[in-house]
Formats: sequence, structure tokens, C-alpha cells
Amino acid sequence: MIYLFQVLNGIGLGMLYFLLAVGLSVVFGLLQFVNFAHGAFYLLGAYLTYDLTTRGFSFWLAMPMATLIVACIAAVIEALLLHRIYKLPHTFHILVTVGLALVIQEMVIIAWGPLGGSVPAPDGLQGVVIWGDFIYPQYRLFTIGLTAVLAGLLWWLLEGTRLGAIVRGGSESPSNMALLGYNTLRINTAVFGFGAGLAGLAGALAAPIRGVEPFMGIEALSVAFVVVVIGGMGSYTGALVAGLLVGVVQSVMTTLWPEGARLMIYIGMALVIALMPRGLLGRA
Amino acid sequence: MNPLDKPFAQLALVLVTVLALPLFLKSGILATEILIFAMVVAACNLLLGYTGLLSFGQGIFFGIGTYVAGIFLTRWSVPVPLVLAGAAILGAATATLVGWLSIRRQGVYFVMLTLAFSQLFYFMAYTFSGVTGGDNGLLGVPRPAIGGNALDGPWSYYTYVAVCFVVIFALLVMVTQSTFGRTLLAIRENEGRAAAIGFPTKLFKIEAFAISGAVTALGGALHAMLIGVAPLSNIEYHTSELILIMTIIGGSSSLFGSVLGAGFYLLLADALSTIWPRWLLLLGLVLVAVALFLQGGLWGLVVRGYDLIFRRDRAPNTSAEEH
Amino acid sequence: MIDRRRFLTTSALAATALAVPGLLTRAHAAGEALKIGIPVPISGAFAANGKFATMGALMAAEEVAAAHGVQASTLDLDTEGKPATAVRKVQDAMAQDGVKLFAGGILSSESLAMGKEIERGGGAFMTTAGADEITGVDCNKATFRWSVPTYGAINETVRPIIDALPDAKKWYTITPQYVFGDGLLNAAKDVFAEKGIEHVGNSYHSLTDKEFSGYLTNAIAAQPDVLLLLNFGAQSSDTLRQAVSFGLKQRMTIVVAWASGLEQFEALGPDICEGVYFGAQYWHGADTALNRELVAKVQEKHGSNPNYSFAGSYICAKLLLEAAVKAGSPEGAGVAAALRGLKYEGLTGAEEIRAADHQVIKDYYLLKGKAKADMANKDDYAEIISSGKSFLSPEDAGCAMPA
Amino acid sequence: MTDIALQTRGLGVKYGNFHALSEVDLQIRRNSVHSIIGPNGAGKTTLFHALTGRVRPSSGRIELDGRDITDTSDDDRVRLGIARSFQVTSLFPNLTLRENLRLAAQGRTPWQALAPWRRAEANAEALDIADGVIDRLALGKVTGRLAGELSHGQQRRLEVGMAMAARPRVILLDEPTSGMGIDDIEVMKDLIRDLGHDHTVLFIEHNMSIVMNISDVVTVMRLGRKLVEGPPAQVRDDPEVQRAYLGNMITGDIA
Repeated sequence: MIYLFQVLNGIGLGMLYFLLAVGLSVVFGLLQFVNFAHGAFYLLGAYLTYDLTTRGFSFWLAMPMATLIVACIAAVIEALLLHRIYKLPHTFHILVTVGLALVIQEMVIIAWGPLGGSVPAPDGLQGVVIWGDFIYPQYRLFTIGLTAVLAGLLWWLLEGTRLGAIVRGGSESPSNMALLGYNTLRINTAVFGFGAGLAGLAGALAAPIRGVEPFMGIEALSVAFVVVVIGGMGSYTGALVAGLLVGVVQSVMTTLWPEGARLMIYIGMALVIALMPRGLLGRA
Repeated sequence: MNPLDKPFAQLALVLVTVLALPLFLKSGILATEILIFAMVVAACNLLLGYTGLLSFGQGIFFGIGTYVAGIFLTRWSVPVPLVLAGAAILGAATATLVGWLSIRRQGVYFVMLTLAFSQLFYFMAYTFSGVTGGDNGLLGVPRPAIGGNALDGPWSYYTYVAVCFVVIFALLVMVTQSTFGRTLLAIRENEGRAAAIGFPTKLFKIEAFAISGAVTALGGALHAMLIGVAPLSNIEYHTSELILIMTIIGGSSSLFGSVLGAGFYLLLADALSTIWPRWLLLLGLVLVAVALFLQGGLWGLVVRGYDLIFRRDRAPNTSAEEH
Repeated sequence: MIDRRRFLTTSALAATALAVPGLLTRAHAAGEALKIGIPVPISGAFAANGKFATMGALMAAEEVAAAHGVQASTLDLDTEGKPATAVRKVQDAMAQDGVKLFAGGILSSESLAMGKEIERGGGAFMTTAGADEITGVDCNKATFRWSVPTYGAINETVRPIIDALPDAKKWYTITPQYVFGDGLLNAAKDVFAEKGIEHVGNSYHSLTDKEFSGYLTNAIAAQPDVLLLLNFGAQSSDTLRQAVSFGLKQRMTIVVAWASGLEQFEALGPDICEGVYFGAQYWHGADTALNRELVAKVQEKHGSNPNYSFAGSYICAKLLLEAAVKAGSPEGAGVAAALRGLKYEGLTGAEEIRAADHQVIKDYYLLKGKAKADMANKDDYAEIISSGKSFLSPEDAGCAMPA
Repeated sequence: MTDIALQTRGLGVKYGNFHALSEVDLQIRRNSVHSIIGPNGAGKTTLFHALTGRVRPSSGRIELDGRDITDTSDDDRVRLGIARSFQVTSLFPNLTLRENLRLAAQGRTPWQALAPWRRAEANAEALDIADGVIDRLALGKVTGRLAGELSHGQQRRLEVGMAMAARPRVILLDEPTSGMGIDDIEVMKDLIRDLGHDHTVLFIEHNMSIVMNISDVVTVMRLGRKLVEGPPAQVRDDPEVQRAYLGNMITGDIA
């Protein structure tokens, strides 16, 4: 019975992990860009939500505002800085984004202090749902629902629209896109902002669950990397499947062998790359 | 080829560095740490600069060296030279394993695989705390002794490390100048062709990993003796990241660039951290600036400066920066 | 290259001089100055602790300087939360700046490592870190510890709660998997066994976890009366926050055995803390003479109340500096001799430095979170339920102090 | 020893469901110049990939001097005596011309190169071979130049030289004249003819003047299959070949 609950709980976790990772995956798919600053955007989204709610804004307003602000900041960073380095080897992608992550993290400490804080769950979602022995917070249930809706929207956006076709087309052959007359520079900026915005949204949604503290981005980044690598870089469905998988494995392991939970996840990740180099669902 | 890239010039620069550090630095510990990291970063450069492998797993080997020193020196008092040899051997063995598994994939997947291994080894060290001391680490790692006197003074241990460093650096220069090292360069340049003209490229990459792992583990062991403890943080992912960042900052086209990278980073971090608690912000800006304006790293800057001063006649043909 | 060390010392002196007018003029006249190193994580994941620790130490130095007419300054050393950096900075401070006194070390790993190094360098070190080994198996001549070890923390939280809640017979624990967590867990198990409590389960987690819903689900399934959290810092905040969101506060009593004090309450907010029990090394509301004095001074200088990081660092620095004044030199042996067996009125009331293992014998507090409506001021998060001293004997703690 | 240096039987290569090569039977005579022609997508380069071991055949077998090498790895085949050049120039651009050739010569004895203490210059034989190839390619003036800085014609010659430096018995050249100017083409033509004296040469070429002039045997491929094979004159007059090329591609004269 406990395992059933852990699976349910793992699904809840996994949806959040999916949201966290899918932006990283899309950016990688389009730009072949390894973004070590992805966790910093998650951090920023959480802190903006914290800041806005403590200023008296409703969570329902704060969440979309935080997402939007993070997306805009990321787009500006892309337009001013990152587009210059796409062509350089991966070493420089890592150097720049590690640097950016440090800058954002330290600026968060300067702005909001090193202590961290709590974000209350929005009114109406502060209670819990009880099924027999199983208890689940309403807010977490809400995030599952919301991310599920978002997942559907994203799927439609990436697979069913012209924009999605452009993004996927760009990821397969950037020069073709230029030939077709698309402004790849502007598309890159938009997609990077979009991916970072998703991380910001994940941060905003996570804030009432985890609270905020200046180093929350580091853990988020490692989770996002694991999910993206297992799922396959650039793959939307892969991020969804892998996010759920990691969430469920992590949750079930807490009952089975908690000491080894992390170890298992990284062993799993190494196995996936060794056996299925493109990840579970990565495009060849 | 720039005269500074010649093996004897590199060795001369290293000797000058080893002799100059005590004159310019007051802290023997900082100077020793610079030499240890210079060694470790040069080993990382063997992979990044000479073989084209961006390894996020160098912290694994560093940590293993640290633990070898911690375990053998605190539990069984094994002689230090044996411990260093043991660290190098175990480092090479681990690197062979990690390398063998990782080079099956290329590009970003290779990077991610080494990253996964670095997390894996960290959690192993964390989980099996009976061997590693877990989060507390292994305390009371002694310094080596010469003629019955432990090298407890900062500069006496510096001398010990400096000798190791010069020997290791000379060996690394020899490796890069050897037919093996030149084959690595060929693999970095064009792996497909290297295979087509008959080289089993995977074997070369694994050997590069093994050498890099041996040197890195040796550095880890020396580090444990420097700080008297074998901490869990030495095998953390952050150590891998640190080594990699030093390598890129130094410039991956020359081994001495790695010495510059390690020295620059450690001195900068040491200076900044006393000026402002939020010094990591400045460090982040430096990293961004290096990627934007100094892609050849510090060594690229040195070569450019040298050409400017001594070789005005030459066109700014700085092949050293292309890689 | 600039002689960074000299530049630094000068600026540190200048800073002290600014804070205490008149010191600078005396600095030229007087000879040897007392310098105390503050090795704490100023950057990295424990930056919050480091920030307040440096403030507390500075206040102690100013006080000692004013009280004894000596020159006293602090030297902040950013350990980055890493033992390697901590040891290197301490070695440097001893070799370059001749610093012999050190107050700091928030994390167990860095404190253990620094303790060994400071002993080797002939200094004296006082810390607030949690690891039992500091005054246990790894105790040494130079190292002193102000904070109560795991045994006392458990006995001063678990026992009073068992006595207050006689019907709460089933307890569940959540423990970080490392030596410190096991120390708390084993102490708790001993108390459970003695008191006839059923320990219905324990969940281990790693030091990098931030998601505790899985562990909480385990706890819910075990249906305990009391949930005892044995982790600390951000992790215990995360666990508590998530436990409250799972509605566990309504279903069971929640106890945080090793709370960080005021800084943790600030991060959590009163809604989460209300009705939860916290074990604490220090609380600014403690009714002792020295504490009232400290609170007033900190209010005056910083406009806030001292938290644990501030107070712990303050008292450690103060004890070390005063011992150095008494011994007439900052050399480790003399300072240690002055500290051994010292009885004084401390922040928690009567405190004593036990000579056999260098452990400070002091009170540990059991706090209970107040409802927001009951808070007298913004920092009045909790009331003190009880306080007391519980310590293993030096022999049981495993300390064989080297002669 | 047979007169056949290299032969394939029923050789097939599949990329997914696509048959890039099927049922190819080839017999390359020793010390002959054998050319492969055919329209784009005929499977010529895939045939080279299969012969050198870069791709695994899905069916059939490959024999070198009567020995089955179907499952031998690409680097092992170099040691057995097969070397190739590439259609798209594939050099070590940041290494000097001489170093490129030295590496290619070292490729015959790669295990020696695993010794990290052995100096490259210690292998005098490899250096001699490299210098020999430089002489034969008439590139003596640019030995110290980086390969990436050479002119296109020089790079193409070096590309062939890389194959020569392995001292192969069978040398495979993939469109050695692609993108070359008219003067360079003549030099290359002479070189290939010359190679035929002491090597077995198999080459892919679009320039029919070269093919018809210097080949002993011409194999025409289409859609992954062998269409026609025979001496140049016979192939040129073959009605099927005429039809496949719509009569307008084989215009080169036999000099």
C-alpha cells in the first residue's frame, strides 16, 4: 500500500521535474547549448514569487509575473551575451553559464539576503486531501493538475503549431531555417527566454512547497540534467517520461533503500547513456 | 610554433614559477596549493587540450587520491612514496574504467556521462562512510617526513611538492611531445581520420584518461597531506567543475597555461574572498569575460603579448589560439 | 604583487578603529594586538551563518578591547563551507598573521579539520559545530566547544516532551545519514528504550536532499504520535515546511531537535512554526544577565535581535579573548589553561568549561512556536518550555585528552 | 598467392531499411588501376566505407589476398594493407604537412605510439616514409606549413599522400580530383597512374577523361548494384551504360 502512495507522490514530484527539465531540453534541442544557468532561472522564479507575495500580491498574480520576468531577463541575457558564443566549443558554454549562475545566485543573496523564506500556499489550497491512510496537500495536487495542463499545451505548441515546427526545424538544421527566411537570431532569443521562463515557472510553483533559499538552484540543475539526459536531449516526451520516472524512483526508493536513492538515480543515468546514447526518447 | 610552446621553454617557465612563488607569495600553503592544482589542471589539459575530451570527472580521481592518502596514512602508516604510487595507480585504474565507459559517447553526451560518474562516486564516498569517513572526512593525515623530520612548515612541504610538481610536469611535457601525445593531437583534430590511418583511437583516449587520472590522484594525495584531512568535498562535483574552469581559464593549448590557470584562479579567489562576501559574483563575471574575450585563455594572452613584443615582423598568426 | 596580507590587516584594524573611536591612536602606541580569526562560511550554502558569526565576533572583540584596554581585532576567514579551504585559511592566518585564536566553524567537517590544524599550530579554537567527535573521540588540547552535543540536545528535548505528553507512545524519526545524524538518532533511541516509547520507524536521507514528501509519506504510513526531525539547517526547514503542508501538524506532534534558532524561525515564518517544538542552543528571549545585556547591545548597534550564529560566535570569541588577556598572551597553551575549568555567567546562565574534554556545560532549550497573534514583537516566535543541562561523562563521550 | 588483391562476394550494406549496397561482387587484380564510376547515390562511397571497415556489411564477405577481413576493424585493416583517401578532404588541419604524413606512416604500427615516453622522431622509418611521400607528391616546399593553410590542390594531394604513407598494398582513392583546377588534375592523373605500378589502386572518379585514360578496369555502379564491368573502351560503348548516363557523360577521349 505504501508503495502505491509513493508512486502517487512520485508522479507529483515527477511533473515538477518535467517542468524544470523541459526548458533545458528545448534549449538544448534548438541551440545545442548546455545551460548550466538553468537552475539559476528556477531560483530567480522562486525568489520573485516570494518577493511579490510578501509585497501583498496574490500568488495567482505573482506566479505568472515571476515567470514572465524570468523569461524577459533570460531573453535579454541571450540577446546581449549568449548568441555570441553558440559557435564556440562547449567548454565556453559551460564557462559562461557557470559564471552567469554564480552572478544570479549572488545577486539573489544581495537582494533578498542569505536566509531564505517561506511562501504560503495560495488561499483555498492550504488544506490536504485524504484518501484512507494517504494524505496529500491540495496545493501539490493543484501543481500536478497545472503541470499536466501545461504539458498538454507544450505538446500542442511544440508538435502541433508552426512555431513548434520552426523550433524543431531549427534544431535539425539552423542554416536551412535561415534559408527559409526565418530570423533565427530572434527565434533563438525567444526560445531561450521560453525555456528559462519554464524554469522560472517551476521555481514559482515550487516556492510554496520548498520555500526559497539562495542555493536551491544547484539541486534543481542537477535534477534537470538527470531528467534531460535520461529522457534524451531535445525531446519533449523524453523529458516527461524521464521526469516521471525519476520522481517515482526517488519516491519509492525513500521507502525501499533511502540511503541509496541518489546513488540509484545516477547509476540509472549512467546506464541509460551507456546503453541508449540518445536517452530513452531522444531524436537521433 | 611560438618559441614559448617549445618543451624546454615550458620547463623553464615551470622552474621559474616554482622558484618565484616563494618570493612573491607570503603564504606557503597557498603557494603549495597552487602547485598541486597546477599539476591537476595540467592533467585535465591533457584530456581537454590534447585529446579534445571535456571531462567533468576529474574530481573523482582527485578524491580517490585524497582517500588513498587518508586511509593509508592514518590507519596503517604506509611510507609516503608508496602512498603516492598507490594513489597514482588507483587513480589510473579508476580513470581507465571511467574513461572506457565514457568515451563510448561523444560531444555533450560524453560530458554528461562524466558528470554522472562524478555524482556517482560522490554518493559512493558519502554512502560508504566506514571507508571514507563520510561527511566528516578522514582526520589527522600526516605530512611526509624527510630524515625523521616531518615537513610541518609551509615552505618545507612546498619544497617537497615543488619537486613532485616539476617531475610530474616534465613527465607530462614528455608525454605531450611523445609520439603518443602527438597522436592524441591528431585524434583531437580529426578522430575519423586518425582511425582511418590505423590508430585504435579509443585505446589512445583511455590511456590519456589513465595518465590524467594518475596525475590527478597524485595531486589529491598531496593535497590531503597539505591540509591534514581527507574531506568529502574533494570528490564533489564542484571539485571537477573547479579543475575544469581553471583549465579553460589557463588556456588549453599549452601545459604551462594550466599552471597559469590554477595560479590565477586560486590567487583571485583568495584575494576576492577577503574583499567582499559576495565575491562569487565577481568570479562569475570573470568567467563570462574569459569566454567572451579571452578564448585562448591566459596562455593565449601570453603568446599574443610575446608576439607583440618580440616578433613584430610576424603576422598575428596565433595558431596557438585555434583549437 | 601587492602584499595582500598586510593590506588586509591594516584594513581590519581600520574597521575596528572606526567602530571604536580612539583605538587607532592607541594602535600605534601599544605593542602586541590580540587578533582572533573567524573561520566561518561567508560564501556558499551556509553564508547566512557566516554573516552573523562575523558580526558577533566583532562585537565581542570590541567589548574585550574596551573592557580591558587592549587592542583586539577580528580576521574574517571565508571557509566556503569546505574543510580544505577552512584548513588552508587557518594555516595561513597562523603562519602569515600570527593569529593564534580562532572562533568559528559552523560545519562539523570543517571544525574537526580545523581543530587538528590549530592544535598543531599551537593555537586555541572554540566552535559551535555539532559533531560529537569534537569533544569526543577527536578531542584535543586546543579545541573547545560551546554547543551542547547530540546527547544533551536529545535529552533536553525528547525527555520533557515525553513527560508532557504521556499518551504520545509512538515516535517516528527522520535522520540525515552521517555521523551527526546518527549521534542524534542513537541518543533518541536510548531515551525511547528507557521510557518505553515505541520507535515506529526512521527514514534516512542524504545531505543533498531537498524533497521530503517521500519520507513524510513513510512517516504517515507508520502513524506515529510524534514526528522527530533530526536534521538541521535548510534541510530541517524544508522537512518541517513540507510536513506542515501535508497537514501533519494536525495529526501528530512535530519536534525539531536541533533548530538553528531565530534565523530558522525567520525563514519559516510563524504559521509553520506555531505549535511545533524546537530544541535550541540559544534563544534571545533567555532570561539571563549576560543575554539581556547582549540583546540590548545588538538592538542598539544592529537594530535586531542576536540569533544563534551571532550569539555563538560572540561568546566563543569573548571567552577566547578574555582568556588571552588573562593569560597575558594568545599562545594556545596559556589560553587553554585559562579556559579549562572556567566557571562564568554565560548567555544561558551559569556555564562551565569542563576540563576533561573542553566541553562547555550549558543549558539546552526546548522552545514551542507561538501563534502569530500571540507574538509580542516580530522576533517573539517561541516560548521557552524548559531548559537544562544533560551531558555524557567525558569517558562516555570517548574523549581521551592528550596530556 | 592469387592474382586477386581484393575481392567481395555478395556484399550488401543497409542503412535502416535502405539498401545502400547489394549483391556486389568485385575482383580487383593486383597492381591494376581499377576505377568505380556511377551517378550520385550509386553506392560508391558506401562501397569504400565497407571495404575499409568504417561501416559493417549486412551481408556478403570481403577478402584481402584470399583472407576474410569482413569482421576486421578499420584500424586493423590498415595494418593488413588497405588505406584510403576521402572525397571530402579530411586532414589534421592544425598540424604540419609533414606531421600529417608522419602520423599516417605511424598508423601502420600504432601500438608503438602508445608508449608515452617514446619520441616521435625516434621512429626514423615513419619520417623516411613521410619524406618519401612528400617527394613523390612534389610538396617539398610546404612541409612545415599547417595542413589547413595549404592550397586546395595541395590539400587534395596530401589527402592521397595520407593513404600512400600507410604503404598499403591496396589504395582506395575517393574522388581524388574533386574541386581541383585543370593543372592540378593533370598532376593527379600522373600520380595515380604512377601508383598503379607498385600498388593496387581502386578509385572513385567523376572525371571521365582520367577514368578512361588510366584505368585497367572500370566498374559502373547504379542504385547500389554493379551494372557493368570491363576495360574502359568496352564500358564506354556499353548500351546499358550509355542509357544510365543518358549518353552525355562519357565524353572523355582516350589519349
